Amino acid sequence: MAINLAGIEMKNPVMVASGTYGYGKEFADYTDLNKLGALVTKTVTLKAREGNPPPRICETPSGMLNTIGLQNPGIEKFLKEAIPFLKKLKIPVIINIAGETIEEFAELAKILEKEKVVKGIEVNVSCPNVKSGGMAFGCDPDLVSKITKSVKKAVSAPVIVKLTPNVTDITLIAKAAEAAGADAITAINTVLGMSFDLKTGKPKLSRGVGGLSGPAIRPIAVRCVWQIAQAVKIPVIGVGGIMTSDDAKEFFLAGAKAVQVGTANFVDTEAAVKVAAGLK
Amino acid sequence: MAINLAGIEMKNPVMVASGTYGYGKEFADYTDLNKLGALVTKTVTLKAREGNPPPRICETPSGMLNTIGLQNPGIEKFLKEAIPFLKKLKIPVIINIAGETIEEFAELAKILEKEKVVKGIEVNVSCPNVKSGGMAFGCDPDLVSKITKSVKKAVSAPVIVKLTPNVTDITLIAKAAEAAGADAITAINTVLGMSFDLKTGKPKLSRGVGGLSGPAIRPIAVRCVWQIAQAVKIPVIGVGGIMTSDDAKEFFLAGAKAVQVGTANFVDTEAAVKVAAGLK
Amino acid sequence: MPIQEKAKILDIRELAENHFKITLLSKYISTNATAGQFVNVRISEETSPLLRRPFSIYNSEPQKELIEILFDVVGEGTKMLSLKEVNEELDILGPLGTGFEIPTDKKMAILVGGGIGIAPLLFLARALKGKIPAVYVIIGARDKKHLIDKKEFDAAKCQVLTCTDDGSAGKKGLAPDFMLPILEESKSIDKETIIYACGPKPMLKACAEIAEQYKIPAQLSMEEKMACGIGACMGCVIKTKSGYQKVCEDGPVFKAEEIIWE
Amino acid sequence: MPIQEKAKILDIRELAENHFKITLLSKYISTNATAGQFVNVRISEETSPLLRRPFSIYNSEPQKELIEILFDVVGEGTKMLSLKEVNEELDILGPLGTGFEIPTDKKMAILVGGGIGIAPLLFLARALKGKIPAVYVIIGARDKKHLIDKKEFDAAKCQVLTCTDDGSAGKKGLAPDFMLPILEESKSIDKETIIYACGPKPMLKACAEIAEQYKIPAQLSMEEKMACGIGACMGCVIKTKSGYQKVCEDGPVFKAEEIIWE
Ligand SMILES: Cc1cc2nc3c(=O)[nH]c(=O)nc-3n(C[C@H](O)[C@H](O)[C@H](O)COP(=O)(O)OP(=O)(O)OC[C@H]3O[C@@H](n4cnc5c(N)ncnc54)[C@H](O)[C@@H]3O)c2cc1C
Ligand SMILES: Cc1cc2nc3c(=O)[nH]c(=O)nc-3n(C[C@H](O)[C@H](O)[C@H](O)COP(=O)(O)OP(=O)(O)OC[C@H]3O[C@@H](n4cnc5c(N)ncnc54)[C@H](O)[C@@H]3O)c2cc1C
Ligand SMILES: Cc1cc2nc3c(=O)[nH]c(=O)nc-3n(C[C@H](O)[C@H](O)[C@H](O)COP(=O)(O)O)c2cc1C
Ligand SMILES: Cc1cc2nc3c(=O)[nH]c(=O)nc-3n(C[C@H](O)[C@H](O)[C@H](O)COP(=O)(O)O)c2cc1C
Ligand code: FES
Ligand code: FES
Repeated sequence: MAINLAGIEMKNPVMVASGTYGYGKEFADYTDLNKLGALVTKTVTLKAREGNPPPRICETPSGMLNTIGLQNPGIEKFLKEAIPFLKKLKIPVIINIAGETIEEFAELAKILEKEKVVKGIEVNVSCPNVKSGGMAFGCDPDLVSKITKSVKKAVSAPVIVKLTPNVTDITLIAKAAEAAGADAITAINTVLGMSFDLKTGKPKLSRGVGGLSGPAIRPIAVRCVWQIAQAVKIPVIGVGGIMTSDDAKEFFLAGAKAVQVGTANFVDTEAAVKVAAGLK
Repeated sequence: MAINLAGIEMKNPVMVASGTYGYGKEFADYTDLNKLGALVTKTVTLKAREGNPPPRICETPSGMLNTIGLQNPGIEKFLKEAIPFLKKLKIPVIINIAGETIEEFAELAKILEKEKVVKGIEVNVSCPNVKSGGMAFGCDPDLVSKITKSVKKAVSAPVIVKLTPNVTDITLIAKAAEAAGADAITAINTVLGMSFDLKTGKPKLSRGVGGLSGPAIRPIAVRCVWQIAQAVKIPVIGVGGIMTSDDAKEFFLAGAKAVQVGTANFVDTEAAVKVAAGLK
Repeated sequence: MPIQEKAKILDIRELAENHFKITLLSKYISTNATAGQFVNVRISEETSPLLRRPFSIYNSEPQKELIEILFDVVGEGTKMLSLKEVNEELDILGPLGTGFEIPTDKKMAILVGGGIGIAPLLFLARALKGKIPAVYVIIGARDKKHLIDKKEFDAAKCQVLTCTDDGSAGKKGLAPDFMLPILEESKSIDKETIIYACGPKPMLKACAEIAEQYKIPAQLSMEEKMACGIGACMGCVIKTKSGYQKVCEDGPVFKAEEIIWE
Repeated sequence: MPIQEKAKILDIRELAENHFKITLLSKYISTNATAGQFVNVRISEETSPLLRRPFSIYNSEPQKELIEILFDVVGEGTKMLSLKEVNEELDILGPLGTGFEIPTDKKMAILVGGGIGIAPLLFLARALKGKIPAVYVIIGARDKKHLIDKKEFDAAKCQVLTCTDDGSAGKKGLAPDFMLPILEESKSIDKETIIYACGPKPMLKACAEIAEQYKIPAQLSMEEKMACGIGACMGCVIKTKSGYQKVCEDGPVFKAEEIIWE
């Protein structure tokens, strides 16, 4: 089951998805993190972000919506608070980053380049692009290309670009990332969704819309992975609605070289480790 | 609960979604069709279409995928076989049409213009565009505009344009339809998805990808309706994952003027009528 | 005319490992069903599993106002169904589809059931009584554990032959193989015989080939994934000589010569 | 340290309409839980309902190795939970969160529970025995039907006052209103009193205001929608003076003065 994913050596092809596992520590009481193929940390940004107001989550049929808003302490505090724990792990650690501008991505990458524990950088291009008025970077092949290039220039570790499914043709974005030098692609981030509270007449989430995750989106994620795997040569990491090793197998059939387990971790603290065990 | 939807008088704002209710007759044994706000027929095309090979459907978490492939007898046979039954109904009948070219849409509309029973035309722009290489018409604002204009020119009945959610920005498409004269918008058609059969290692559907429907996509549909309702002035018809009248109410809160019930009809033959009753 | 109704569970029992029988109270369906028809069962009020699950009517007793279905636990839906309890109600649609035709000019019928494919054949065997004098039933299964009890067929006065792929019970071999000796022996390999079959696709195909070879009519109960079960969604088609036909409405029983095998 | 485990259901009963108590066998949680902590319960193996549901620990008896939760049926998840049966196992995470602090320098505690908000207060009342001499409990509810039995609090030697919004049982009025007479009467409206409250947000806010007015400390058990329950998803935050804080980890119990009310 061991794989070499774009230069990252993993005991098995199962990672945890960014934002669903904190910085790893949160799950250490419940499961043996060293049984994972790799750990991907929650998105870290240059400056601290307090995140969106509550309510931030709600349940939907076989899924959930979230609008966490990338709450995180910023890269400086992250280095101090999260890295010491991550260093103790025996598995590769992949740091997920997001910037509000192209420059911020590069700056984050430069800072992380100095950290030995960082075995890969996952670039979250699904956050809103402040400069171009809130539409996610990941919807525009040009922006994805620019971000990828600038991160590639800044770090020697493999660069993984994580794509949003909320686009007309995800293969265009994937190809742009590949052409810009991405070492791998993660697909997918959450699907844009919304739900209303009948009691209040208002959206259930503070920001109205949010990101749909969980089994409900698995067919969408499998489709995206399949489309991308046929369009690019770099490895694809599949994520979206994986609860069991059987679910993970669907992604491998679709062409994924590795998978990430996200929302399932909330349902079962051992979900990711069980998926890995089930692939043997 | 009675509404006037872009000129179509309905007792209540609940219709059945195209392709999930046949031509109406199929459900007449089980429920009183005249309790619906309106009936939308399965997409009819100019020439007969035999549809895609089996397997055409599979179940997914809180949803299903289909790749029916618009199987239908073609407009001529449709007029002979379906219209006599539809004429007997006391509720408005909306005919859903799709062409493989822009011209075919107009031609279909012209033929239907002669049929008195037709109270509205729903234009399905989600089918693959044969001329421009298989991408759905509905992904391109220009094509949607052209199709809408040509259908508007051909018929006096209200023209409803049904949009696909598989686009980066659905408001662009909705605005294009509005500007081209559409009287209303239906959102959404199915979400592109895929699932693999672990036993065979092949996709569960004959064509690989298919359309995801059912409760799983409700948050996506509600989001699209909300986005569109803020972008256009014409009424929006909400569809996607409605099982109960509470689900329908979410769409009204999102800005829909009417709703359609699709996949739920397969689960409960009285689903649509129950949704209507529950709104009173 | 089929209906949608809530039918009370009168009995549910595990006949063999993973193999269940449910008895349902349904005056209407028991009165109106014919052999080969099916019911479409709602498994849960939740959204997952979402779609109904189709099951052949295994037995229908209008006097007692009950019907029975026989099923194997193969996935989530059948697992949940197996956990239902007596007195619970099941939301069912039925009787659905076009069942077996019973011609009046035949002297012999051979019923071939593979695995759970036996389900519609008991109902058929009973319906054949008094209409076709000699009824043979071949019950096949992977192995002993999966072989279905033949008692009910004995009671229906059929001549029953059982076989398993591995020979762990009954004869060793595939069900269709055992049609040949019967056909040869009876020497009525002609218009006086009819074959009925239900089971996995390869078995049905083998039956169709034998039927063609011997030029005798065969009726096959086909399966395809279903959404509506009532002919509205076009989801359940199979390829036939007259184009795609709906298993739920035009079938599940089709004439063997109609089917185009991939 | 919390754990994830399968806990056997020892008892499940409907105490009043739509109002249930489940007793679970859990040596670990009963031994380690403190008042105000909660468990996060997996409702179903299906994907819908998907997320766990959080419930306060109502009672914990380490000797008997059991814990109890008290819940109202408000939606799909609690409905399914109410249908569980004795001997079934529930997949639970716990004990989670930061519970009530029990200071050693107080003479009087007032516990205010609105509706199902009473749940963590029994555990607290028992924990206060021997630590705070006078424990008052105010149990409020919409009406008689929703009022929770006070017996267990009587047994815990608390002075119990019940009230309903419509006066159909106990006194008529909102629970926080009945804090004032107690505070006035006892004349210890100062550092010797502490307020604990759990219930709907408006009730908690009213308690916070009274606490502020009388300058006495108050600890409130807050609610927010949760995904993980273990501090990983950042889903369950509420606004506090030190920024967004996680109800599942930093709470559910917060100091009243910390909370920023919308
Ligand atoms: C006309 C007809 C009659 C049938 N009669 C019987 C019977 O009498 N006894 C019995 O045990 N089984 C019968 N089947 C098969 C039965 O419907 C499936 O075994 C059952 O739907 C599986 O559901 P699941 O949730 O356990 O399996 P899963 O594999 O989890 O189901 C996933 C999806 O696939 C569909 N599916 C799975 N297997 C089949 C299949 N073989 N045919 C059609 N759809 C399938 C389900 O309906 C569901 O939508 C019949 C099928 C048809 C079409
Ligand atoms: C720390 C904590 C302790 C709690 N203790 C108890 C208790 O002891 N007894 C009790 O009856 N209830 C308690 N609740 C509330 C309980 O969790 C909800 O009533 C329950 O989750 C509702 O689930 P449902 O599926 O029936 O409702 P639905 O409304 O269908 O649930 C939909 C979603 O909303 C969430 N949700 C709904 N209501 C609440 C709520 N009030 N707080 C948080 N999430 C909610 C559910 O978890 C689920 O994700 C507590 C909540 C929290 C946060
Ligand atoms: C609560 C929550 C928080 C998330 N935070 C992030 C994040 O910070 N960065 C990121 O790239 N993806 C984030 N995601 C997306 C997941 O990593 C994953 O792509 C998505 O949830 C689909 O996978 P799943 O269905 O297995 O959860 C988050 C998802 C959830 C549910
Ligand atoms: C089996 C099936 C067939 C469909 N056929 C059509 C069709 O012919 N034309 C069309 O415009 N939409 C078609 N749809 C889409 C539905 O009308 C509807 O937009 C979609 O299913 C979302 O609604 P739902 O979740 O309530 O099913 C079909 C959907 C299903 C499930
Ligand atoms: S299952 Fe819908 S047409 Fe047969
Ligand atoms: S519920 Fe996930 S952080 Fe609190």
